[in-house]
Amino acid sequence: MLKISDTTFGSRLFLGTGKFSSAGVMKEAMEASGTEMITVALRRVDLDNPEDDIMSVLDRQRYTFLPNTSGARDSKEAIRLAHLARAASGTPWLKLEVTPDPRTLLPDPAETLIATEQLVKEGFIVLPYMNADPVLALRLQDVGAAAVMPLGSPIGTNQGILTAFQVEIIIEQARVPVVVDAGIGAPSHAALAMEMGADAVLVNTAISIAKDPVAMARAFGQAVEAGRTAFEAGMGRRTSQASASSPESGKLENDLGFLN
Amino acid sequence: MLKISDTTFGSRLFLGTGKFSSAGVMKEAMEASGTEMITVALRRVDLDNPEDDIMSVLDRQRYTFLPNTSGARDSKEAIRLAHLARAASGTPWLKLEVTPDPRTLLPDPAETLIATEQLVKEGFIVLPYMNADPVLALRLQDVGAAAVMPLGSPIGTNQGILTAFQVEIIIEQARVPVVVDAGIGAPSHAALAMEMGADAVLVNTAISIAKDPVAMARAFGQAVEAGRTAFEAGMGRRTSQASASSPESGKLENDLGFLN
Amino acid sequence: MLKISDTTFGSRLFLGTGKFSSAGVMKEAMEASGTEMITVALRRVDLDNPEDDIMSVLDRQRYTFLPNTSGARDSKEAIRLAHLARAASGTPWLKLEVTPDPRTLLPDPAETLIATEQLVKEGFIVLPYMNADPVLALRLQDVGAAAVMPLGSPIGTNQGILTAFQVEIIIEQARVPVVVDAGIGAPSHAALAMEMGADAVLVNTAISIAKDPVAMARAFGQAVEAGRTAFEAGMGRRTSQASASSPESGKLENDLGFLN
Amino acid sequence: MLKISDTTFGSRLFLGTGKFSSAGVMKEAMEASGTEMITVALRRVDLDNPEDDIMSVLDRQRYTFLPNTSGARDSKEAIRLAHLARAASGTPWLKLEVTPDPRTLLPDPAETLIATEQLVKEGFIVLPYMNADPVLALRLQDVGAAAVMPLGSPIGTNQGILTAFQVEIIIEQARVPVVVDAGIGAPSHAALAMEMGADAVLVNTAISIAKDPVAMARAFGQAVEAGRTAFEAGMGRRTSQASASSPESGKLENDLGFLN
Amino acid sequence: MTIHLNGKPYQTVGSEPKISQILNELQIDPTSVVVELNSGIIAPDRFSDTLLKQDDRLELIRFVGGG
Amino acid sequence: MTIHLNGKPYQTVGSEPKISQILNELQIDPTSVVVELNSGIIAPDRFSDTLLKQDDRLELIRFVGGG
Amino acid sequence: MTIHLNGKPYQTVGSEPKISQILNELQIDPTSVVVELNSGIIAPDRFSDTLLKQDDRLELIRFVGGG
Amino acid sequence: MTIHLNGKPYQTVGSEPKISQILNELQIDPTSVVVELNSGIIAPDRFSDTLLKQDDRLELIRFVGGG
Repeated sequence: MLKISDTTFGSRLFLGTGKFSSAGVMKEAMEASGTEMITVALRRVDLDNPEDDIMSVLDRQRYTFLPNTSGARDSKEAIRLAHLARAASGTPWLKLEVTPDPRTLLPDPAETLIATEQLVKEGFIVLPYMNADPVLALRLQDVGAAAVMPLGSPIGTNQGILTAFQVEIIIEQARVPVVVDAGIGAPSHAALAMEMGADAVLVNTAISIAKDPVAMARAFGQAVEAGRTAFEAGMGRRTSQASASSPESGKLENDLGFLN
Repeated sequence: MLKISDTTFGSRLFLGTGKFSSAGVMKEAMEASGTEMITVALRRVDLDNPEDDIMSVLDRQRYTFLPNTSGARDSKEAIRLAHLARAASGTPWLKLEVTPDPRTLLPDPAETLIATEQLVKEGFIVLPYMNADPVLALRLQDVGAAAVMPLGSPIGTNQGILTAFQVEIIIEQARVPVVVDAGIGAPSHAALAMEMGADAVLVNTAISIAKDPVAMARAFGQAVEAGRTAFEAGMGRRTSQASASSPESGKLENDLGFLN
Repeated sequence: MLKISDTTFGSRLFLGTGKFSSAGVMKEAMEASGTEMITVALRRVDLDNPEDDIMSVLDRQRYTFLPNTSGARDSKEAIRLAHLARAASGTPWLKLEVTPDPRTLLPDPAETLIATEQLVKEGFIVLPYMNADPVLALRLQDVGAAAVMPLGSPIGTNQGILTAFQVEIIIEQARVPVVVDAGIGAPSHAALAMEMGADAVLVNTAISIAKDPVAMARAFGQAVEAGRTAFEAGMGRRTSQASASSPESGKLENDLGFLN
Repeated sequence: MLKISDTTFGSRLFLGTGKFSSAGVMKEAMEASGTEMITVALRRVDLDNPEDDIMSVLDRQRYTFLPNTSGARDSKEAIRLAHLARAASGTPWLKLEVTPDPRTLLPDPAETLIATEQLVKEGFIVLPYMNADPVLALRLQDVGAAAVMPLGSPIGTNQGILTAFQVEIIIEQARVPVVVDAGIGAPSHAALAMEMGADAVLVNTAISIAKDPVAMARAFGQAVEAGRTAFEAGMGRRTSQASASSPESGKLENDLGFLN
Repeated sequence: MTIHLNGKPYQTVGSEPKISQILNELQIDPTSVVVELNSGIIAPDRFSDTLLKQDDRLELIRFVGGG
Repeated sequence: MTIHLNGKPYQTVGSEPKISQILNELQIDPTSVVVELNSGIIAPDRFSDTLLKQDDRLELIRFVGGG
Repeated sequence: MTIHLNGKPYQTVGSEPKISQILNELQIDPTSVVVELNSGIIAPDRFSDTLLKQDDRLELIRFVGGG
Repeated sequence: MTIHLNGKPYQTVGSEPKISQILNELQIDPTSVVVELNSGIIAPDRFSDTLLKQDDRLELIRFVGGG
């Protein structure tokens, strides 16, 4: 059972809430996915649509809310957003994002480390989004990150886990849960992350912009379960040498000797 | 719904029966996997264990049996095994394998084509195991193959779908179901095959030699469903350009302008 | 030194002559590449340009000409083209191509095998272009192919050696030279082929459609030499465990103990 | 022509001096490689071999020496080693390495940034070894790094450029030379780095532990030139669609119509 | 009276209005937003007794869909 | 009398035994095997009236686990 | 007289011309092509004494750039 | 007299020897090393007039092969 800080989760799939075509589709997708952890972002109220409030449509009993600091370009902006997020959510959960470059949306390792240390001291449960950097993962754990969220590939690219070798090292060395985030574009990517031993994955656009987001959410839910089950069931090694699944033929004789 | 020849299948996972530790584990794994198609091989009776008969433990109503011609090194041996298989099974279903090289266990394209043409004429439902060769796939369909079974990687290597670009072409051009066979070592591989548009996958050793074959069988069953669902739900393209899942930040101003 | 049939070659780079912007550029590129083996195709004379004759511009003493059978869709057409090629070139060298599908331009394994056997009997030196199929490679050698030419990826795609695992097996089992053909789009691909132990590579469009074909030809010539030299110099294995290039630090003490 | 700080280099291959079997082999390899930039490490004098001094065998006029800070686990140790290196070499060139984890030998992004900023202020020409982290690369350039040295894969693994997507972004955004370091195990890896647009590569163990280090050094020298030449000659794009190198066949008629 | 609301000038109805009045004017459910006044967060229970002054910078923030 | 059973010499109990007798001797359920005699398949309903001769090649085949 | 030249109808100048005449008309160097007449290859030394007849299928082939 | 040389105890020949004497004892070419005394770098031109005291920490460092 996945446990982060003191909370346990029945599902290892975290769901982002961005880019859904409607609140209805989003809610159905959440249910189909089986997720128990939902990310949300903070933005200025759209004064032209004052009633448009995502929290009014979500079941706060059913899901743990994980506000992110998307938009923050440095530790200062991220910390300010963290304070707003706590005030708005009433909880200390935080997905820390510090992305100075709007083009790549890749995280800043030094600023992420500074913000993590500060926010942990302030009592936040911090899950930092990070490049798949094994040393940074150790440092973030040293300053109290509740989990680490290495990226598989740049956000929104659907390229899967291009950072496999680094993620493997991060998992091997981890003292807290490892949640693979960003770039997971297909159920096979999610299953692979779990087979590698990741504790959870966060998926958003691959589901929300699918032609059928609800079916896709179900698919990801199944894939995460499949991957985790396989990890626990003990997968076979890759080899370079072929070996028959049918009984091997022995030395060759006349007739059906090739069967033996 | 998968349809091969005139038979429809509720599951897109085919299960091989080789290398299970016991008949009991095998039966449980079959049930956990949800499969409806089972492969078996032909061998000489072990005269020291005359009662040891796999068919006595399998439910012939529940599963379609797909005898293979494993051990055959050329079309002549394969055709002879096909006749024995039909006599033993009472059905025309056949997984055609012609593997002259015991080291790589890779199939012979020319002999496979010859045997397919002959056996189709004799009324067999032929599913040829083949290298992932798009032109060969077309030729096999021309002579009446009921499905084609391109390999992902050499049998037993668990290396997954190393032949992805060829399999994609085969699927694109296929007029019969495409069943990816051999090398599928993890649920993520099976999910990937389905996401690519394969009609089914055949898995054996990855399940039978897992530490917990029953759990692994369940995992593969889920992964195949997940991959197929994703294929039908319309997956997003891979891109090289990042795009935010949270609303994009606009131009930068004072204060929280970075949120906009 | 590369030897095919009874001819030795000082360069392991074979050059195709298609799609060059001019005869002058083509000749310069040939010289820059260091190649000694040139492929050409057969086509009907363009009656509007009766003087346009590639052979008039090429130095027949300097290069061995390897006519191909491009355009042939089956063994019959390929054999007919082979006869025309021999009549036109006065030599028995032949790159056999049988590609029934104009869309993928992938070779037909069965027809290629039939044509190879026939043409070898007629005294041709046959280098068949083939899918990277290890069993087919063995069969082609059995019927007398002077070399085998497995494809790296579909012609013209520049995707490199997507068929690495099959090519490795082909090389391991080869009794004749292995020439990697098609898909080689960068010097790094050519170097990789040679590092894997291939005997030569054939490159065409990657050079002829480069912005600077002459420089690109030189680059491929260097890369082929580099890869071959590395193969002979004995490359290190890939490992998953890091190891320092600087002397390892020993146990930690005060001061500079970390250096030891 | 490669230019770092105010120095230009005729070769884009940097050579590490670790793990050579003898000073003689090392010198020959340097010459064969064509390199003009050599890395060295600092260690306590071996009191049992007081004459064993690498600098006595190297031509200080011919090569630029790039001392590294290998062994340093944090910015403080790295800065101290930098001071010793400058005192020993008399030059401000420095390859900054901060690797807290002796198992993975991966660099610490935050400590590397701190040490770079400090050492640049002290007048060092700093080339930081770094994880392939695009945002970190920008930050290091902001504080005055003379070049950035992203890793291809963990040091000594020979796995090549597993970090290709990140390195591509780093190159795209770079305002200083990008030198790919670590994991380059074959000439094809070095050629690939140059084709991607890297300014140089650093190679050590792939050469020093080869069976024939001198030949391997020559191979890497050629491969780097080949890759750079190809980059400048304008490589073709990868495509998924095949295209013939021989003239395309037109519509099919009787006779040789397939040639047209 | 003019304040800066979410980075743009905003003309209040009365002078020195309370935050709660602004929310009311804008038809925003007070429980659905977090309010920042001149970079300091204002607790919901102070909305009704916090007066706004000329040129105050008021930010109304809420959760939206994000990954 | 000697026949070749699954590629090995086999001494039959009587002379010219029927296939059904051989199966019986070996305690093999006739419905669980397919029988080849001198490379020809013998239908189950002929087991009891097919006599074996000296040096006949008899193959007893059945399904086993395979992929 | 009409023949089929490289798959297209071709009007010869005279009747029953020799292959060498056709090549000459077309300004094609005889040493640069291989000639197929009604699917049979004609050796260069027979160009000057091989007469073409109505509806003959003549193919003039040569090498071009190819991979 | 005892100093700490490269992290290990070292018995000097005389008392209060100069760095140059130590290098000489050890047969180390002074131009081939960098010297740290109690964590401070000593310039080569001070080797001959820098006296070592009991328990001084002396580090003799030089370049070696590295990547």
